[in-house]
Amino acid sequence: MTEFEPKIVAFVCNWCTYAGADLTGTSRIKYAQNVKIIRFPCTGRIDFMLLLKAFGEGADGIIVSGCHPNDCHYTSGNFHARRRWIMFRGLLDLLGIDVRRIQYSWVSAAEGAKWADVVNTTVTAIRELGPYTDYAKVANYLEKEANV
Amino acid sequence: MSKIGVFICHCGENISATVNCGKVAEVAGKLEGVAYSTDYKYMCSDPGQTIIKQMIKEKGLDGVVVAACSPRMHEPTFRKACSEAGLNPYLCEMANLREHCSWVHDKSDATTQKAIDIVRTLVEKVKHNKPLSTIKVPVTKKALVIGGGIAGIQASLDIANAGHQVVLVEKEPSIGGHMSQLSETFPTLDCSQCILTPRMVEVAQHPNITLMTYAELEKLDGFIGNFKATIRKKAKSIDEKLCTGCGLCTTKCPTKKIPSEFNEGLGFRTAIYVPFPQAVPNKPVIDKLNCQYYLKGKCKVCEKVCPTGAIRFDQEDELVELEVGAVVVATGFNIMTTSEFPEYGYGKYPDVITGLQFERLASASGPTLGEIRRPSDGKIPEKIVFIACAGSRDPAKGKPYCSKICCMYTAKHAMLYQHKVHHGESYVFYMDIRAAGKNYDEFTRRAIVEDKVNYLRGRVSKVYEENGKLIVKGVDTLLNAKPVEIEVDMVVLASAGVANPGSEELAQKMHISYDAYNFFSEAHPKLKPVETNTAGIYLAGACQAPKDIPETVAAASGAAAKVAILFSQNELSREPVVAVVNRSAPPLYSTCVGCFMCATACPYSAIGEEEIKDRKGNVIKKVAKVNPGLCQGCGTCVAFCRSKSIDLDGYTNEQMYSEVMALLNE
Amino acid sequence: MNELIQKAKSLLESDTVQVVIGYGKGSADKTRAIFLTKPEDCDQLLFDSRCVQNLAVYLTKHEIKHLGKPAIVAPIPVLRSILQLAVENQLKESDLVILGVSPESKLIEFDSFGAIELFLNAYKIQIDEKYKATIDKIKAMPVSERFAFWIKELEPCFKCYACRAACPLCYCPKCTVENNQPQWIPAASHLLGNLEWHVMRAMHLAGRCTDCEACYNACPMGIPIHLLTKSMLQDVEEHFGPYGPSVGKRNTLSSFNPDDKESFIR
Amino acid sequence: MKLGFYPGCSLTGSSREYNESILAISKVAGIELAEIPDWNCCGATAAHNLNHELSVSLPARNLALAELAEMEELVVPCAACFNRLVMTQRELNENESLLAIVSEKLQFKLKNNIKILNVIQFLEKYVLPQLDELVKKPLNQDVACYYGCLLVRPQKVMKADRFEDPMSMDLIMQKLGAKAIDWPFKTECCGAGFSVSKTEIVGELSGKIVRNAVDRGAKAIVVACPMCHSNLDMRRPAIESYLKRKVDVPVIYITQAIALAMGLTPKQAGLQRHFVPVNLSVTQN
Amino acid sequence: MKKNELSQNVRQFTGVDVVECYQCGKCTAGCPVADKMDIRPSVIMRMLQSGDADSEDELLRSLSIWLCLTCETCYSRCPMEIDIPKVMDYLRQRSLAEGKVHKEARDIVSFHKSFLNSIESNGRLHEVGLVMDYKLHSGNLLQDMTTAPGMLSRGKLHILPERIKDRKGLSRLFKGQTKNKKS
Repeated sequence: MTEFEPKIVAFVCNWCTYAGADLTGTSRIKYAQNVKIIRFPCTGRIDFMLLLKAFGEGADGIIVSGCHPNDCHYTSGNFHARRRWIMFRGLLDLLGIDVRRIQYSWVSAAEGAKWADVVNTTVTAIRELGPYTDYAKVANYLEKEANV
Repeated sequence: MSKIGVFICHCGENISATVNCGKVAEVAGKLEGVAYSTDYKYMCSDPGQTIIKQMIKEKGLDGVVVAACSPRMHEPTFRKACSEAGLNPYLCEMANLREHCSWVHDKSDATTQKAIDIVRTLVEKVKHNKPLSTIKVPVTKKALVIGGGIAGIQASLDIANAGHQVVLVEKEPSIGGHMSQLSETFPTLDCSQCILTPRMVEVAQHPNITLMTYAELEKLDGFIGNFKATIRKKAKSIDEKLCTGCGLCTTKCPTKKIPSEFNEGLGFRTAIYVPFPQAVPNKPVIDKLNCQYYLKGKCKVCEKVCPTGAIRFDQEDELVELEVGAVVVATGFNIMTTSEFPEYGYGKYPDVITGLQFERLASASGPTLGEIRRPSDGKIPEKIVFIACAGSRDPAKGKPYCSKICCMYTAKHAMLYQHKVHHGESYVFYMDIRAAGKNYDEFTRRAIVEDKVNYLRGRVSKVYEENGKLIVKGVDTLLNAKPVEIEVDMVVLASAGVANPGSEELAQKMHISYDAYNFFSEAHPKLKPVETNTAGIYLAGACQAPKDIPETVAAASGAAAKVAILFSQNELSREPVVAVVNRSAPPLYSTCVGCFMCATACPYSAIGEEEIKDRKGNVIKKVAKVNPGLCQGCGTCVAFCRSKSIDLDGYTNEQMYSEVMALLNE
Repeated sequence: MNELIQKAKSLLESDTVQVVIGYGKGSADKTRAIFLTKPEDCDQLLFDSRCVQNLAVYLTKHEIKHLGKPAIVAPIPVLRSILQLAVENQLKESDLVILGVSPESKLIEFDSFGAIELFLNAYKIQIDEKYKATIDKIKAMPVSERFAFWIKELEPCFKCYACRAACPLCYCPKCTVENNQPQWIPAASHLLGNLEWHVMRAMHLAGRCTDCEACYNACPMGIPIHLLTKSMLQDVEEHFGPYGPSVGKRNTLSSFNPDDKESFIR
Repeated sequence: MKLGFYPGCSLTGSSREYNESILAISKVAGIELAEIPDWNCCGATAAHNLNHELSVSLPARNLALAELAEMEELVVPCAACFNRLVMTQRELNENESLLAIVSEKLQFKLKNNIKILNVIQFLEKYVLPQLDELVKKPLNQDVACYYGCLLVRPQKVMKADRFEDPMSMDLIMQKLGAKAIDWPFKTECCGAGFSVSKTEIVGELSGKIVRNAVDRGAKAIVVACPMCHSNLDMRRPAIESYLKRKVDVPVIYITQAIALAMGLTPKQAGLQRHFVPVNLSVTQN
Repeated sequence: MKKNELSQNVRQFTGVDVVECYQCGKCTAGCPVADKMDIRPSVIMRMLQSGDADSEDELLRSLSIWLCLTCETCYSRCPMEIDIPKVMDYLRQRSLAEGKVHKEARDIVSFHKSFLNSIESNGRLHEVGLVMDYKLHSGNLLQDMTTAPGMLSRGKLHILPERIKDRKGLSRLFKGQTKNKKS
């Protein structure tokens, strides 16, 4: 039996985590292939609807990562993002959308190793949780209807 | 139907060693809207770029994806190539196959598949890219320097000597900063004031420098090349044009017992005062908080004695608006006070003093005219202890960092003490001697070998007073951790260098970042040491971290050079990544409903109001409007907008949405 | 009651306002919103415990704005909405006359938003214990079960958008659901689309909702969507301190505190 | 007003006068102290020296009993007991597995949220506000307030203000009309649990404290800890042999000082139980 | 013992990572009994850092760990906020478990044991019983003969112990100890 390979989307900011992930590359630190990055200028730019859309399109897990507090390239985008995440997480949790499938992190441009670790631990965690069938069922309902 | 070209780079073997580039190119070629796809050994090389340029022309490409290294590396390269071939550079995106794929995974099908996924995602993004043009902004060739210590003085002189106008703002009545308080400087032991005062005078006399003392930054708006600074000139209660600086008022002022800031509380000053004799400008100010007239409405002695009638009790603070193109922040540092050390008596023992206080005792212009006398009774201390790392390298006190200058100045203090009190005994409790610098280690060795300063490795646990003596409970860790108790006359704390009070608010006013200790943060710890994250604002000196004089001066000159480089251009180009509020057909005109949540969230105050009018000129509604000059392109506003009325060029909703869709749909 | 009718009359007579928005008799035993433009009609005004509709919703409606300057009968939930609308630059003090109604059914006139805020200080938003218990019960379910519970609850939604129409804070002239570039929310009603719509609606109300329950009251299918906003109100209070609209203060989500605490970011 | 009360072993034996005086002044101030039913020893130094689990489970039993008796605040006059109870509370809050073990042994699920007050906190909160009225005979003396270790350390847990130079007792003593001298030994260690096993160390450490107080003119040393008291008072021979001089400065509990100032008799304050005779001059009025 | 055995156990049972100590010596400088110790607190930290088996053995056999009064001065002033008293508690328990108690410390241990015995049988401390028990175990029969009569006459000693009622509940606490053993 082949191991379940989760699909994970990473929403990261350009200045810290994207650069940190670049450093992971430059340092040749290996990590799992499951995570694919989408570059945003800042975590403040990340629309919560995009996260929801990712689950709708079949993501099993999501990473959201940006600059540490006080390190934001734009001084406060990450602070705004943090508030939004706090509220969003609470709402998703109430709705039974599995918040364990969204890993938030601060990874700076200097934390190449941390990025690899965030990716690997997230992949392991999602692998343990298995495919997000609960959500997929709801999402596929749409396809079923479209096929009729 | 788009015509997108996809160019896969092998990066020598950096990518092709683990990713099957041919396969990626093959799959990419079949993607909807891709008109051309190829792979090549070095895309960034001349022949590589030529392929891209040729194909743009040959195939009439309307979008380009270069799948190579990180865009942080070569995005400008490839965008320039596209632009040379006549394609708008912002129709070119990079897929990061090297740092985010080939270098972090082993060779496998999964790695190649990931590369394909990344390319597909960027192809979908490019389909929604719009041609953008760089934003040009003019440069105001005048600099604002905040802080008139040695850093601000040096930066001002350098910028002024490069031929540019400088406004130097200092919050105290005189420029000079901490350096003017120092006795002698390490490692040469030359007199601090002797080398500093000529520079201070030069500042005052320089035709390109406008000096504003007793003034502070109130507000800073704008952006690189185009800042608008508001300066609060505090009321000096003096007409500076009339005042000749004769000093008669300061000798006659009846309020004489105000602890002198310049002398670190070890001497007194009057309510109308010049901080020190060599002050620049050498004209007094009235300290309103201590002046009898302001407190009780009676006195006016200064007014009576002033020969030129320069006293102005009714003077008020003045707000001055300046347009400047660059800002140099040189606000310096402070040190922890003795009251912050519970174990050393919370500041209640007068003979436990800080290093800066010792400087005043050792200074020829100080309260004891350079004789080392202890504050409590004026006696010459026969035995003295210096405690290094007082507060520094002390996470429990919130300062885990090394203050860098204390090892050197403590050695200097001990030396000065031995030079002035020949029969005296001095002890230095230290943890490590950090004397990295030209002639620095030789200097500390000299203190130990020639001046017979007793260095003990260990921290002091407690200092208390007993019968007019201070008992110092320390340890000699090099002697099997032997407890050491020394009875001395005076204790000097080499207390930690800390950020100035108020630096947090100042940083927020200027939108620059600061670290956990409120020191201002540089844009890059190695390669951008004098830049901040906000373009056009530079750092000089100890406002960034504790620094000694040579380092401060070097940083100041560095910041000045950055300003001069900026001022060498008449216009600046900026990435067109800015937010835009949408427009739609009447009756909506814009879907923006004017809640202005975006404006409250904007870190740059870049969002203002715009009135939308009908043909007759009636205001239909107020909507948000982005000032593209101020907007830095973070996009925080976009995520806030409930009606999706504001969008970010370069990272639009459509672009980001398509990326998510493409990434997950093989 | 008389007091209110007299006041409304005089406002219309003096042409201080051109329309009075209030409660009147509806079908059966219900009350409904009425819009009075003539002084003599003011006798239709009534106020009692049945008047739960949030009239503030009309303040931003185009049709009502056309009638001229309004006076509005405003019990506490309406006052809260007015204040929130003011925070969001949707109302100016000079735009309307507020006929506040205290819990004792007394007429209170407010000459400024500040005065409303002061008055509301005594009536902080409080989530009813029974709702808290329901929310706790839902939260106690295993995650899968919770998800199934909500999917089932949301299934009957047929996207009539009555919740949106009833909410005084859903005043965007063009809602995101009507946006098709990109199409954030599918137009058809189906499980995923319903879920996405309600997540978005709740998130858009995060830190803004004043807990009037108009959305729930309006829902023809009785979906307990107010639990979402109530739970978020609890979250706001837990993470960012006591909540309530305040003039001159930013919305919870367009402000931040560098020391905001969370436990899930690594 | 009724507060939970944990006397601890010392207060039933060698420090009876501490118990007597705190009860006496509480009565005057109209405060009822309700003893935890069937309380046990906190384990003191012995337990945390030899057996970590006991050092937590013994105090935890008392916390459990207090919770059972629905006490919200618990007054613990003995500084050593106070320290053990607070440290236990903290450790159980931080260490879930230990909490589980202890709860099982106690057969009681601890909420662990009782507010524990030491004698100074108790006095500040409940007695100080009435002190102006209750002081009948101001003490007209120079005294040295001695805090010792356990009330102020570890600073991270006790969160005392000015932990190197605390002032709370000094302020109470000033309210009683005494002059609290400034001295540097307020929080030095007296030798604590070595009272019996290493008496000579107690003689030295306590000796330095007593000497400093006396040399700075203190006519009495005021304490809030039975261990400090017994070391400074009962171990006076050891102290004198270390100092090689006779010192007759009395050592009194802060509660005794308050009792005297309230006009209670020396006997009500339990002064007769001291080794070093107490002869405090009280202004008569 | 293996290298670093003791320091790893210290970390496991106390949460203290001795590596954090940078040997400034402030603990020793403030310790009221440092001058009587055979190994001073900062050196103890250094020995734990070294991980050297001989040093670790020497540590468990030292007098210092028994002289520590838990006055918490070191912890309160430690710039790295290292809980040295907690480390001392652990070292004492290990020393006792491994039978390495320093001979001059035996009276201290006897005292503590007598103390716990007294609690185990009565639930509360019985001072007379404690002193008698201690004297029997330590052999210091004549110690403190001078203070006892004084205490009696001042009403400070009870001849009979006070006992708590729930002795069963109490004995549960003493049974089935999870000891801080080597891992």
